[in-house]
Amino acid sequence: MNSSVETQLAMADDEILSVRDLSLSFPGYNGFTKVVHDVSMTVKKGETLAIVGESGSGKTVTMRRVMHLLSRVRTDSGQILLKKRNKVIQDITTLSNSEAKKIRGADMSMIFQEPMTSLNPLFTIGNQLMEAIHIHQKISRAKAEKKAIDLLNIVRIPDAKRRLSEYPHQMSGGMRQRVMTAMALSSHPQLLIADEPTTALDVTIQAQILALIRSLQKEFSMSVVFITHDMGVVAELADRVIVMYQGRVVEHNDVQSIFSNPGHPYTRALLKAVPVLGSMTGRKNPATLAILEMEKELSRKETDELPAEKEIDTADYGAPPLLEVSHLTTRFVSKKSFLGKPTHLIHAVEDVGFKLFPGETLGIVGESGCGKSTAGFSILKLVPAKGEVLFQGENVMMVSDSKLQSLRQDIQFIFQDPFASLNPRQTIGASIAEPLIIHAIGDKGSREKRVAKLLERVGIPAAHASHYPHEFSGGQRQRIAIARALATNPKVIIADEAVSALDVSIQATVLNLMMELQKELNLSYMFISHDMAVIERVSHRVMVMYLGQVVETGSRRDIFENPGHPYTRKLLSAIPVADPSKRTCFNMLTGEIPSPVRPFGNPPEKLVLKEVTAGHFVADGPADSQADIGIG
Amino acid sequence: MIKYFLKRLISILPVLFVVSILAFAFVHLLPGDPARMMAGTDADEATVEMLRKEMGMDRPLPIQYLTYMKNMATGDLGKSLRTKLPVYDEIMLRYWPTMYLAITGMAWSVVIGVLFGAAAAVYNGRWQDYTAMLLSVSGISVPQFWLGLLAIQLFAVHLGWLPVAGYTGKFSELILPSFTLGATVAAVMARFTLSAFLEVLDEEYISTARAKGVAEFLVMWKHAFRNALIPVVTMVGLQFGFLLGGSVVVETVFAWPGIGRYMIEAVGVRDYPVLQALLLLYSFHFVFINLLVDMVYALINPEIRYE
Amino acid sequence: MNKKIAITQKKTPFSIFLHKFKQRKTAMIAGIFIVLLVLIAVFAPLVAPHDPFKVDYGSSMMPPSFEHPAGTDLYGRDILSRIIYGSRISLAVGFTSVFVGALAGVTLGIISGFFGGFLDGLIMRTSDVLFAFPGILLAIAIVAILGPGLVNVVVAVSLFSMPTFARIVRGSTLALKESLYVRAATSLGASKKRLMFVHILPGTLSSVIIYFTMRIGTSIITAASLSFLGLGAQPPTPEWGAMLAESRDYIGVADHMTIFPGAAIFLTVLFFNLFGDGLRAALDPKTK
Amino acid sequence: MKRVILTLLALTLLAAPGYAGTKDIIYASESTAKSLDPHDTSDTYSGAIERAICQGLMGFDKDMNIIPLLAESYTFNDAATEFIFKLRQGIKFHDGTLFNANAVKVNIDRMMTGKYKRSSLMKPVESCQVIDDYTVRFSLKEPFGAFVNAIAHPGSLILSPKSLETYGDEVSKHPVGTGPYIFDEWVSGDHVRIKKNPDYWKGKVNVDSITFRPVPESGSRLAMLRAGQAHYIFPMPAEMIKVAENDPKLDIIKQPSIIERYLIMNTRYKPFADVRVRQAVNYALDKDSIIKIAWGGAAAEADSIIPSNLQFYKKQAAWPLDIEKAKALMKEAGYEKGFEVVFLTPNASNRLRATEMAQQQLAKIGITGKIESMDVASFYNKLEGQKKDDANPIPFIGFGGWSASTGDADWGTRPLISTDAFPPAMSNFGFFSDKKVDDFITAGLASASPDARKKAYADLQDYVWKQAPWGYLFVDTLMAAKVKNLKGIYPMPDGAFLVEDAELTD
Repeated sequence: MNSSVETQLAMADDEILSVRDLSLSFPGYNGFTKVVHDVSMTVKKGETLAIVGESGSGKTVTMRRVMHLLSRVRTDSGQILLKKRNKVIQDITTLSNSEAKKIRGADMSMIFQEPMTSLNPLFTIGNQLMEAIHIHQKISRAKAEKKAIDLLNIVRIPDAKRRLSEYPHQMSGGMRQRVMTAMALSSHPQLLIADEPTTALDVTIQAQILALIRSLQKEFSMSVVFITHDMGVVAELADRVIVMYQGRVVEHNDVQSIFSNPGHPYTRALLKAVPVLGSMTGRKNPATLAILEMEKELSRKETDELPAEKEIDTADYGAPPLLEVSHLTTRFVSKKSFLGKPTHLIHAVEDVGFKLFPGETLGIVGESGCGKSTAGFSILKLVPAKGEVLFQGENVMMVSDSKLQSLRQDIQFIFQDPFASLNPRQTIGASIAEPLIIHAIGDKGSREKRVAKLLERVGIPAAHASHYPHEFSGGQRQRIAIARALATNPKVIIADEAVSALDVSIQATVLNLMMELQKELNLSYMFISHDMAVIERVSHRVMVMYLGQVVETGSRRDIFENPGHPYTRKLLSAIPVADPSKRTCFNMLTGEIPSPVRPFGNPPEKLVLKEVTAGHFVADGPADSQADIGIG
Repeated sequence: MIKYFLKRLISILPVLFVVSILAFAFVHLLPGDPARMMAGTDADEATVEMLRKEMGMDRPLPIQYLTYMKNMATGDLGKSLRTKLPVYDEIMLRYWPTMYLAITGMAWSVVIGVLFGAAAAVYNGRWQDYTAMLLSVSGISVPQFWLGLLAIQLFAVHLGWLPVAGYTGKFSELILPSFTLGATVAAVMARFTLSAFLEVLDEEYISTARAKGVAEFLVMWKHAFRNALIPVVTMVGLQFGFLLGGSVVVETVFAWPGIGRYMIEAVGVRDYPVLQALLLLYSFHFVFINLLVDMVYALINPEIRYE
Repeated sequence: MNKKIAITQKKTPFSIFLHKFKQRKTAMIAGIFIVLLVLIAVFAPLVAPHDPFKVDYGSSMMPPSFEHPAGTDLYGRDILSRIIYGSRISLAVGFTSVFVGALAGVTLGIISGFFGGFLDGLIMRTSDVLFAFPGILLAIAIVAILGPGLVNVVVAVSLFSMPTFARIVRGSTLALKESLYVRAATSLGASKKRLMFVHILPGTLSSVIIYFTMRIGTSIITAASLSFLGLGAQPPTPEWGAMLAESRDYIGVADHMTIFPGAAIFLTVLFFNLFGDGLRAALDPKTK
Repeated sequence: MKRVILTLLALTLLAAPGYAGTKDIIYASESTAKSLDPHDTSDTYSGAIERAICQGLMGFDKDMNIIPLLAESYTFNDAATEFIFKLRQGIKFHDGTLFNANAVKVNIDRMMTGKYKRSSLMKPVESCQVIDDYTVRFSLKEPFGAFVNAIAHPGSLILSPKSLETYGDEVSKHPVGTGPYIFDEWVSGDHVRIKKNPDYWKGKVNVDSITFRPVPESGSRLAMLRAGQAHYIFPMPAEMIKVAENDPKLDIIKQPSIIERYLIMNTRYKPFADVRVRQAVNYALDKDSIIKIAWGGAAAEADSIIPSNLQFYKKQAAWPLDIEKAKALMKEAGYEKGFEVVFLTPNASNRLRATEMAQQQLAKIGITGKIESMDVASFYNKLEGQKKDDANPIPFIGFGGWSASTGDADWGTRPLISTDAFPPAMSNFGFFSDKKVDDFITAGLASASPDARKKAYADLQDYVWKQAPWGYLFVDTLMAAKVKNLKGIYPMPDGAFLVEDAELTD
């Protein structure tokens, strides 16, 4: 950099970071592809700036560039100015790697999304913390250790001294994220960049981490840049918001204005697409979301009307249940003794029973390890299970293999990860035709026609049948998966976290598609999700699971408007609300999610469900009483 | 942890059992009558028959196997048909030269391989990467006997720096053959290290370390290298077997008084007890070294250590 | 970036592979060399300047000349022509033995990984046993039993290629068995056969192909080593290893007899390895 | 001055570690010592080392002439059934035991148990009797004119009776004899070292020790000699003779041997039963080229069924290379179109080369076929495994070689072409059977009188040469190489060597 640029290094007094017209390119197939276009933003002292956008919007890339953590990226233009603690203004784009390392950790710190992989598995927590301390502070070992303990106390890790000698794999995800935070705080940085630090965590743990960051920011008067795709988190934390879309900043405003008066169509679409907890209060049936697809929204005129919400009133409680599950139990061997005898079992599903009526959506909700997905798999014997599953009066658990195969025509799955649930080596046409081939339905010609029809129905041009999954976006793939699930005209669809991996705007359109299809084809859904807001939006009835057991079940209104079990209440209170005027106090939430692994021959205490009102069952006793018997 | 070791130890027993049967079967499938070999070409049929009886070779094979295993348990591997000396003594004479060769070869390959692989990873995409990888691919591609012959011509005959062949206990004699032996494995190690290293460099904890402000040198050698080494350790065990096998060729080229050459000789004269013992020795080594490696692996990997 | 924009150009997995592969220059060169080598092998009678079996004691061990670019061997045969004809053998031995080994290994590996349990234990312990005998020893033992000759070399080399293939395929089968798309196919009611052959097998093939290519190189070297130890191809077969073994007595007297066949082995194996490296990079979804 | 000498000394030590200062010779050879028990040794190399440690009643000089060693003289009866040896007096074994008639008897009795590889040498012996302390008598079961050769054979060396008592069969690791060198060390699979016998009965031994080191790879062997890590190598790889010739530090030693090389034709295979086909083979073989190319020139064309160094050898007219005549003979025998055979050979490189050349040459008269090379054990196993009355005899041409280690015409013919020698008894692998030949062989042994024997073998050689049981090839010329300042190590015609007179000049 020449000196003429040096002279322009000026920043407002209250700014500590200023990104100016930053453009970045990544090397790709055909030379470099621009991924960040003329991005500008500032971070002021002591404020929380949220950067929102969906995957690929350039939010992470920009902040990693700020941290000087990208090796292959090319900086096409722009400046990244940082006001260091000694008030010297530094342009980070001109720094070499070794110069950058002096700034990292000291002036800026970063925490990452994946708590499971962001700590080095070979070194103890203490070692890694003390390394961070020693880099920037020349103090004795004993002092550093003391400081490390202090830091662990600050991030509220109990029994801090003992934890120092533990390895990352001995800790839960939430604990690791606390350790990461402690590490980032070790040298009291002015700026903490948090890159989706809670996305991989369960809601109750997310709430704890959000609360922690909120309080630490006050305590240390740091500036925080919070990267997220979750409007709820934005509303809970941010002072100001930057919305990024396709590598560009499309909107920049304070948090109140963003929510009350979104300026850019993308922001508007984003806000509409988010299912907001409580928005269904007082309504009997689920309904579609009033949104347009993103592209349409971007070109929508202010005067155009929004599509109306469609009510899904298909549930028929007069008919006999399609699916009747009782005493469903699934246990896996977790550890074996020396001689191969199991010593520890994972009690994934314990004595679960429920009914599914024609045209109904049963929402199953709970945190990781609660057994909601396993329950879904167990119904079709995709995992070994015991109990009784009556499908139209026939016990799935007892039927022959060939009968089971044909039953699978009537019960279909949609999985969480649309990137993994389609065979990457088959064209999507072949994937959709697969159930038809398996069950020998029709001939080649009729199958092709059916595939075309299904594709059109889920909104993908039939001509794309010969393309491969990698050529589609996540949302498109989930539509393809839905098309496949519909191929055999099933009666029940088990949707296992079907929209969790999708960006919010896409998630909304897929949800709408599913609900519309339910209405059209009179489908029954078992809708498995960890997201209370989504469950509220789509379900007729809801079942809450905790450590393999049902703690509460009832109509959607029972669960959301009158939660009976403390765990249900805890879940509801942990959800960030996408409304900055209603910030939640998360501090009531403590504790870890216990593990469903138990010593052999020591099954968990059976919860007894009591009917409090008609159809609303609540388990006796607080679920948390079990926390202390979980074995980690 | 101890349970883990015990478990591994027990899991190799069936392998050893099958290996011993296979070794026994192999040897007895070889064409050529050991009794005749022992008696000499001009002995008459009666002598041969007598010898056959004396060696217990007239009995059914399963009985011979059981007898053999029983004797082996007491440390008796039988007597060489050729020298009539205990096979155990004969093998011990040649055992250490081969082990020196294999261990030194391993040392070469670990040092060269890991350094090259790490360098290629650190300088990923630059000329250092390409040079290191081209060299290591060459290492895999060159036949050992050719490399050995060329190395002798260059270093021993033309330059006269190192001894040509043979082993009398001097370290200088170990250099050429062990290098020849280790070259292929070095190449394998280099590639393996490279991919392990690159994989580690993609991990989030590397970003974490950088974000903390750890110097690049330490990021590479403390955080990345040690993690990359974990899978490389398992490679050492697998490759050790290859080294032992490769010693057959290298020992022939370098007139090395080891068990590889002994093996070829024993095949040549159908020295059953020796062959059998050698096959067992080779395979037992392989199995035990892999067991050892597993244990080292468990020791350096806290996820297993703290099970 | 997500590709949300309508697809204009169709990209099959193969076209992506080709694109990535073309970016590796060394692999491209290696690929061209291998194609060339295969052509040379196929059209050996047209390419070879002389009859590889024609002896002329009068011109024994002539150094390279215009007439004989790689010189002549002991019996006055043209070494270049022998190397050209030898490419047929080395390629055939390398390819066949690896192919047989791969076929058996892939079958066993997929059975082992898919069904698990006792069968898995049996197959994996057997492959442990095969692993436990160093390859060349196994080959020596087998050739000693069956007698020398190319066919038996192929048998021996196949046998010890097999366990590695079995392991590789078992590993990816285990991973794929747990993959969501296989689970999805199961939930659709796909039979075991269909799961194994339509969904799992193609998924294992990329690692099989990579190892296959590299293994060809190893097999060529092993076959040559066996010839070197006198257990391989029989004269007058122009196998490269046998040519080398034959020439080693003349190092310092007629170096060209060692250098040319040695270089032929080295280059062929080198290019197979470089090609394999390229394949690895191109088939690895992580590389761009 | 003293300092300079010391420095020089040190430098020499550094330059040539191991043998400067003391006179220690390193003998690098192709083979490995297999046993040091002479009675149980079948290979020439081990036998030669044994001859440096132990001696027999009779022995050979460097030209394979029989000379008395531990015996002063011997007498025999006309029927060749009784041999009396007069022993030399005052000789002691290395362990101090006195050499006498009893020692001889102990050794001969041990051989006669039939348990040892060389027991066959004493097969004709009925008994061995001690007449007095220095006289022993051998009574034979039947006439055996070549018995003295058997006594001179390295298989009949005399070991110290005390060592036999102490070590039993483990004597193979502790040979104790009367020779010029004392056994020092044997690292099995590696080297054997023998050291000077200070009390040798013949007089002074000139070197301190000799180490026999196996170096199987011939290129490495020559390289060791050139690099100063060996003093003597055997065999000198004939292929590299130019390299050695150009090295001023080296001498090359050539020595005609008693090793005859030939192609065995299986006469039980129909075409080879016809003498004309066998003759055609002999006309078609280009012996000159084979010697030059396959054997590196280290051989002389065969000119009788036995090598010229054997007793009672009679020179024959060589078979000229004459393809036309060979073709004519094939036509005459009804094989104008030729036939197929298998070429069997051990996989040693020179044998393989010779076989390959034979294959090339015989193809010209229509005898074609594949080569099957195998390790020596398999090769002999295959040949010995043949049965006399096989319905489908193997149609083979095998590369044969024979070293008549007794130095006698009998051992050069009887085990190879007599009817009694069909495998597995002995080595007539081609099942050649001819009444006349058998008669001549019997006549050769019927008397111990040299004249009678000479006549019988002359007739045999004249007759069998034309019968062509083999494709006659050549007699090896042994080649060794040594450093110039080494003297007194002689290669012997049977591939063994004498090291008694070894001397290292400065």
